Amino acid sequence: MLLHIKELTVHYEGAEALNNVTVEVEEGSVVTIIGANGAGKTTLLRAISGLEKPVSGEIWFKGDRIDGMLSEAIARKGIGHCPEGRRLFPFMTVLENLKMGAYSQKNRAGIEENIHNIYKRFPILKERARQKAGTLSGGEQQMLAIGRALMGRPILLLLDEPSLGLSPLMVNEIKNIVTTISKEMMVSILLIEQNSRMALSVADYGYVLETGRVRLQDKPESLMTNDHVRKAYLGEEL
Amino acid sequence: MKKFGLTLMVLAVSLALMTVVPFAMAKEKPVKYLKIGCNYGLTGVVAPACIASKRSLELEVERINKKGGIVVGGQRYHIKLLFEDNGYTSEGSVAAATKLIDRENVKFIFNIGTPGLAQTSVTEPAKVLSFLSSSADQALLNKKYSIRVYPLVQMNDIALLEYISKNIPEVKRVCLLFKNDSSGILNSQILPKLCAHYGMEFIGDELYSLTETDFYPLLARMLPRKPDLIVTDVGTGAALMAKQAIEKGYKGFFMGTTLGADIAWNKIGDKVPDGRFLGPVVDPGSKAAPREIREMTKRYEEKYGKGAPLDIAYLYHNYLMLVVQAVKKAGTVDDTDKIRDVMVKNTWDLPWGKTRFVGKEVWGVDGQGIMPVFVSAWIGSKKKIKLLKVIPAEDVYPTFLKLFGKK
Amino acid sequence: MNKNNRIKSLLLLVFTIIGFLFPVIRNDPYTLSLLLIIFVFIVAAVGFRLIYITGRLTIGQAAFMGVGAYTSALLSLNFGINPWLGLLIGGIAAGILALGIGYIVLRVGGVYFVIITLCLAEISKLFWLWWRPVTYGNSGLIDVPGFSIASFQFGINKIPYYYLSLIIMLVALFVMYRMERSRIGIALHALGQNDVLAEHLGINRTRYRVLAFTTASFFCGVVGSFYAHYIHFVHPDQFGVMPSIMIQIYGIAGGIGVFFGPIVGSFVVAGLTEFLKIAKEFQPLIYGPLLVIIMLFLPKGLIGLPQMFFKSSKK
Amino acid sequence: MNAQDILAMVINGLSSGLTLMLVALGLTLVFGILHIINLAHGELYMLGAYCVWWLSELMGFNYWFAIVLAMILIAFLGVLMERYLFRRFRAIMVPSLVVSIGLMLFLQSSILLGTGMGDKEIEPVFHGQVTFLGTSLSLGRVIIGAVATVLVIAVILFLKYARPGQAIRAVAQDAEASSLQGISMNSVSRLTMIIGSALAAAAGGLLGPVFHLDYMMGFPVLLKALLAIVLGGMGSVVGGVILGSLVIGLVHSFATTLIGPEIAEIILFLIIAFILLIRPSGFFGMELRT
Repeated sequence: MLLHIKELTVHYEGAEALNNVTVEVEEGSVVTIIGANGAGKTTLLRAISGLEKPVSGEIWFKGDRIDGMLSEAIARKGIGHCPEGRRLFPFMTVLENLKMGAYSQKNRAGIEENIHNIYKRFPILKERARQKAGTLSGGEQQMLAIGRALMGRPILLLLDEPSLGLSPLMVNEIKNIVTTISKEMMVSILLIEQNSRMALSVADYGYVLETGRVRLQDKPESLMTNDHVRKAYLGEEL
Repeated sequence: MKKFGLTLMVLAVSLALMTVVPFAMAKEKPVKYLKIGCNYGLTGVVAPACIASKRSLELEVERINKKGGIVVGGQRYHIKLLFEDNGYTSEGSVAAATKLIDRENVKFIFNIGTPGLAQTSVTEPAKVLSFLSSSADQALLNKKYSIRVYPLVQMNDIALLEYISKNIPEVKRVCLLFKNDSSGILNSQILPKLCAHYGMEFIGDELYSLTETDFYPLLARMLPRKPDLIVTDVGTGAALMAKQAIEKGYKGFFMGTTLGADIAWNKIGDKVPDGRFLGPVVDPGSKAAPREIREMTKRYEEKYGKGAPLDIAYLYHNYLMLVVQAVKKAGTVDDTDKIRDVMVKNTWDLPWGKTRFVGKEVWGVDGQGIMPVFVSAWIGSKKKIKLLKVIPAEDVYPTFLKLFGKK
Repeated sequence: MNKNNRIKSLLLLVFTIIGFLFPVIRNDPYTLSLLLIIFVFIVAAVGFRLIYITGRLTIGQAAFMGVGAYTSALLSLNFGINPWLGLLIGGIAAGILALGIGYIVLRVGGVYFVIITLCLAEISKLFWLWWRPVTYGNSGLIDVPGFSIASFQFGINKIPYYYLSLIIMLVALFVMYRMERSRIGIALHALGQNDVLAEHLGINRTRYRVLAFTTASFFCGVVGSFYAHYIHFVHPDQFGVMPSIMIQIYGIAGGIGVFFGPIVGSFVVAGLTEFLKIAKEFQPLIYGPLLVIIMLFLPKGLIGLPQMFFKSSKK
Repeated sequence: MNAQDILAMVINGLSSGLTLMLVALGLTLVFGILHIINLAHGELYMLGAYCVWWLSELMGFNYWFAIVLAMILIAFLGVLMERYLFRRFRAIMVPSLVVSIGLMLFLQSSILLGTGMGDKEIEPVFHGQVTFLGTSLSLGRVIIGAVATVLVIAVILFLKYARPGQAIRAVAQDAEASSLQGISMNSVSRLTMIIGSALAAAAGGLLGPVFHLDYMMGFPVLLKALLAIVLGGMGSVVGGVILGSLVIGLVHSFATTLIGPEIAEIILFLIIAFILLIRPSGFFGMELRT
């Protein structure tokens, strides 16, 4: 078990955002959490990364308990977090953004090689290397955000709404990227999406989060046939 | 808890201070005391002068008391100084004066600086003698119980300009560059008249803020008008200004008109050619200084080390000696009407020289003590103040009356 | 009205009665002179908080005290205007100035507003220093007349001044308290919580902020004018950055989250300053660290102290 | 008014702007990372000057060595301040204002009482004047301007190319996102305090011989530095501060020379207030945090 969240309860601005949530991520798998706005998805990712302090519950990563650790330490343990709204450093160049992603890496040659790999995967970033991140388009920014998260050579990548605000073409692109990362780079992924159809199509396992609780969990195929999921998240008329 | 280590340490130090300080202060036994209140800004802008004055006055009082105090009307008194901090604010000054009068029943209050003038609203109705040190012209105005034994800016200006007009004939064009305190304001009012009196041309005045350190822009404004003499004070700021003026190519003279530290003159270092900076000061530690002041300086330095205080601090020995001599002569320590009467009607031998009281023609009351003016020049190459001349008050006062008496 | 509120009003009543009876119990001019200055600063500090709840932190309130003080003092010195009238005119002058400045300045938020108000305090001080033909600059205005009723002159002892400042304070506090508890107050709090949301709820941001700013500054002007006629002396240094910072310390150290915070803060911090005067020139060495310690242990201000005890006893 | 006079005004303005820059740069760095207005920053400048006085006049060290040593000592003090005080108040501006005022009072008073009442003086190392385009300047100021420029360029290069420098910029732009990259918030804020304190100390040490030592010398400089950084855009990492400081110096110089010294300060403050109103994020607000 790579990541094990046990009965996690988190308060956000005084209100309960997560209630007794248990989530597991196997090594090498893509796990998705779908849910409506305000269901607590982002809070869950923030809690994993140490940005929110849980009230109760435990988070285990690679056999170590990580809740209560500083977020920078969690990042160094191998959890890459691609946060909601991308959160790039807007006044730094694309290259500098990537280098910041590798801040915990000490090996200079390794960093260079990493940058090289990322450029290979996202050629557009190489073109824009000297440009300020704030001037990129939405899709480019998302690629840079993912690229930056990958620079830290994560074992687990947390993706928060990567398709938000992107054109259908770009959404498809993101889908491919997620698949490639998990299959070729052997990185486990915890994906959060409002675009449930896309999310379930790439995932190995899925959770449905509603008002801070896990309502359903199953293989994507079974979830896709679940009436509740079809009605509430896939927009199908029954 | 380790996080609080530093703060706990600070707390401990503070507590220690809080317990030690009151103990250190309450050691004397009540005999008969002549109480003198000192409404000082021990914190705030004038703290250095006030603390220095506090220390030097304490030394002096200790000496007097050791000799058995003073005898007034057959009764032996020890002198007791009561220091109250006013934080250099008006409300602090009023509160401190109120405390001294109502709690300690003092009849004499020393005060330094302009916001302290606020105390007169308390001292006048209470008939408490208020000893002021602000150059503000209104400080004495119709105030019966206010006394100022402070070298008047007007007197200093007259003495210095007279000396300059007689000995340095090349000075023709005069300008004023002064900090914007009450002395500066006064100077900007009186200098045009004085210059006209001595046949010099007054070419302009600029007052700068007290915290100014960079005078290049100001000098770029004034120097093109080609002054021969820049009138200023002798404090640190003015020394800085003088230094920068010379860097900017100024070749004329400087004239300081208030008291100030001798060390401040060191700022000019070797920049000002010898004898180009004149002022109404005397190096308190030098042979030129009056004997009492010289001894005082020695005692101060023995106790508190080098770094002599501003001579304004020593000025308060004038006040102390005035009170001591006047109560002896009046034969009372609490009839302030009588003491004031005796004070202003006699001539006193004070540390800074013979002093008598004048001012009825100007302020409606005889509250201003005038004393000799020391005309000195700075010998930069030796870092020394050379006394050029001591001009008795009697030589200066007639001119003062002629120019500034009530119209 | 719930129980908590009843206890609060009862306490208030008790304190008000103590305030009124104090000179009878203890007619000590010195204590009275301290208290009445504390009252002056309480008004300024509560005003500081009134502006703060709309989400704007100001370090410039002493400037408006200065406007009130100079307006009233100059009018009474030059035109013989009665100080009682001057009290009102001083307040109105400060209020009008705040109204004008507020409409421009309050659009700016965050740290920029802090600095603008800092500028404001410094400008006002520099202005009084510079306008020498009228204000006498650094020499200050001397012999500002005091209050009188018919032929009775205030000032022989402190009692009339004490009552006057007590009444001014109570009126100012009453107005500001009612304002905060009214519908306006809800809008002000909403502004402080969330600017954008408040706008969506139909609250005109600038107008409400200006209202708070003007009210606070009006009372600052009134107490400033009182200050001038009580001290009989006005000096630019009393209305610059440092006094503004003192007002802010009273507010924050007392607890800016609660209406009574600045009141407690003024009493405790001013009392502390007074107590520390025994240390003479060493006072800042203790006072400074004490401020640091208060903020370290009570980031929400002194008003949080009872809460802290309450919490720890509950555990 | 001829070209010569205008040139003189420009040179005077630049010379004071350059020295202001060192204080302002540190202040803005600390604000950008910790989001507090450190009102005691001026005291670090004051302490720097006194430290150099103590080391060079009393201990007899070489002036330049004394400056370097003072920078280290004051940086250490800055680390202590960050560790025990400011770190707790990161992004909590209200109590931190009171904390920094308390600190300011304490530091001022300890210097006043600890060094005696008399004036202190650092013996100038450089004597003589330089005439530059017809304007006379002291050699000391030219050297200070040069050293200040070198220091500022060094800081800019550090922020631009060194990894810890880039981390400072990253934290200033988005602290949370930085921590997700494994950047340690605490070490960045410590580093910032070190740079800020050392720069302030350097400014104090450099200006000591030119101006005078005074226990209250910090606050006026702090006020001007605050103006410079709001002008440049608060928290702007480098860009605006340099321009902001120079503009402050130039406005002060021009207004003083053309209109007069007292009104110049009023004009200065009015201009800043005006600029903030039309450009609330500062005139040169470029690298504002998001």
